[in-house]
Amino acid sequence: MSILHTVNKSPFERSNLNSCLSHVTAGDSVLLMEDAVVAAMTGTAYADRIADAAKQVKLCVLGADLRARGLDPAKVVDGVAVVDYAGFVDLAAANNAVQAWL
Amino acid sequence: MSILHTVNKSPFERSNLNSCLSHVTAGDSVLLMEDAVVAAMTGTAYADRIADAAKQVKLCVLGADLRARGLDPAKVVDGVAVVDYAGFVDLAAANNAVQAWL
Amino acid sequence: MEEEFEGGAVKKFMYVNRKPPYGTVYALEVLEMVLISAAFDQDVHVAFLDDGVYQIKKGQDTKELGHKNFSPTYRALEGYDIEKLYVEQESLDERGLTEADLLVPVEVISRADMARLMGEMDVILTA
Amino acid sequence: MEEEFEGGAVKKFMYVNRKPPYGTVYALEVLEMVLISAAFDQDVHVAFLDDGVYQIKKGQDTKELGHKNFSPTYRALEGYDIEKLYVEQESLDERGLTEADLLVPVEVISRADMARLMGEMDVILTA
Amino acid sequence: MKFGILVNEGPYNHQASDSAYQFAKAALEKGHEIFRVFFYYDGVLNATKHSEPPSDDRNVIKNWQKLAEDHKVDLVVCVAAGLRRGIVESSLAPGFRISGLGQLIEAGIQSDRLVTFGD
Amino acid sequence: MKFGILVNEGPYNHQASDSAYQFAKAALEKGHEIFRVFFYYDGVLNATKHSEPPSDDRNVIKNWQKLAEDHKVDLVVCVAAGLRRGIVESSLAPGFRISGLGQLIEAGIQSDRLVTFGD
Repeated sequence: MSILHTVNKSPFERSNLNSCLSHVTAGDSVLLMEDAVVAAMTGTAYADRIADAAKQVKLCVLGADLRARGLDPAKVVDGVAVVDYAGFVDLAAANNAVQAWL
Repeated sequence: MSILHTVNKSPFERSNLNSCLSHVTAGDSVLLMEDAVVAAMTGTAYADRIADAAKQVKLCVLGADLRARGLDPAKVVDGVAVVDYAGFVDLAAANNAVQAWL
Repeated sequence: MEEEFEGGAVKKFMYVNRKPPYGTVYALEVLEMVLISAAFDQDVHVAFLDDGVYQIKKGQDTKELGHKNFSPTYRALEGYDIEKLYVEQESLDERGLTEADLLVPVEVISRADMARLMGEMDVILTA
Repeated sequence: MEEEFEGGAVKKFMYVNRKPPYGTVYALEVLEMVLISAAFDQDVHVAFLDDGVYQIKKGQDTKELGHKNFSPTYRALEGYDIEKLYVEQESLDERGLTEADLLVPVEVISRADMARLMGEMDVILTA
Repeated sequence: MKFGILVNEGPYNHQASDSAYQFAKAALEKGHEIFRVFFYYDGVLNATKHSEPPSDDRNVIKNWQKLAEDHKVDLVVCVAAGLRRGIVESSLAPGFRISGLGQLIEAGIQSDRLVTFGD
Repeated sequence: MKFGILVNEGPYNHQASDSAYQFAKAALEKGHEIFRVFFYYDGVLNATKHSEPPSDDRNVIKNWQKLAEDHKVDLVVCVAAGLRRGIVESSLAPGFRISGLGQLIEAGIQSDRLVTFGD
């Protein structure tokens, strides 16, 4: 049993991502989407937290949301995978349930 | 010149209150309303931050929003004043501008 | 904790509450969702964590706001056979609350146990 | 920085942007508000702090989302005589951004100076 | 003193409109004037005539209408924000009117204080 | 695989409805089935027939309608959430239908995965 966790808000604005990351278990996946994609970038005050998380769970980010915000998918934290909407669908299918951290 | 700052979200959920408190200047007032009233209570992980802030600025909380959430106005952090909507109006009138931290 | 899987259609549902009541409508409309789900004979779990623990704080009085005080409805869930209410210990602690502050009987569990419980669910509904 | 106070009707307006673009509509509709205000000959200030600094990040490309890319409009503000754009240094730093990442000329100021500037305003609009 | 009020969110989903209403009522009771209430962003949804909340809850739209009736408060809905969200002339409850965003800037200029309520 | 989709927020103010649409489109393109899209909370506002966004932006409501037309996707609006917010039969754009919250629970039971999009 595994969960795909989706997070859609910036960790600078809300606690969703922290709360999500403190409730993941081995084998889970986390998708950063919408405003949460800012968390995936290198160089931010949050980058170390993301690098750590990427060692525990499969960490993904939506490329379309990165590009919309002028963020370069080539500069995401090591261990974070950039996916498209088809990849989002695959993640939802590959896990047993999807939990949105709203 | 002084500002009434209003904050309406819980500091456990959002960074609004932190952001507000790092932008107040001497003589300003801060009103905790709606979901932000949870920050006014003693015993929370946030209480020390509030006690410190109450030494720098006039810190108020809306009693109606406390009571709605089952929070006892008698148990707010020292230095925090409980006000009603008429008190909110007075605060808005007493300062030169009102800034909502949304 | 054993479930009746007759008919093969019983799923584990969890309703996750993470927001305080009244500032937004989510607490109320999640509760309406929980009540409806009672009619479907599913295995219903209701979780309160983060600011969601304020939803079941005792002594809510909304007269001045004009909002409907829907907190007594949590006590009525038992009558709909919805009895699996879970509250996260760490969320209570951070807010200076204890089980005695809650208006309905719940099972208080650790964050780690909450994470494990989430992992057993088929459907997780959040707002 | 001196203002024309002829007629007595010129007020200091500040539009405070603290949210990223596209996840919510606020950035776009605040921008529409800023544009309208140009017609009123007020003393307009536009501030970007916290996640608001992402609104003026270079290189936004919204084709895949289907959203309108409204970021070029920030560059058009100058044509409306809206030239007082302020960005908070600490907000850039926390996000690993520098002035070179921004698509429009701005004045980068410290958090303390931003707080002082807010204190000089007559009307502060946020979303 | 003259107050302008900006409501950024729709009814029920957020408390913003309720808080704005309570503030306006308290200001009027203290003898202040409400120059205008402007509804922007999802705030335009407060003007719908089709809202029928459960009878045991407050009626957010009726609260505003009564305030407008009793105190001649000017309730203005942003035309552009309304068009995005499906609030047009035919959807308006009595007491509200549709106009441009300039009416908000004017409220900022004419009022002694502009107070914003949002999410 | 069968997907159910829950949309918690209205059009334009939040990206939730756009993200849900992109997810649904991608799932259909990969050969999956969308059992139902359920609109709850402010999500009911996606069903309005009166929305007229600027012509240089996407049309959120039309996107859903076209998906329903092309793939017979069931678009269901919660009756109780709609009544609060003024979304009733007469406000509905073609392609949407109003029904009870039970339709969401049914989508949770019948779908292999239920995916939620919100604020």
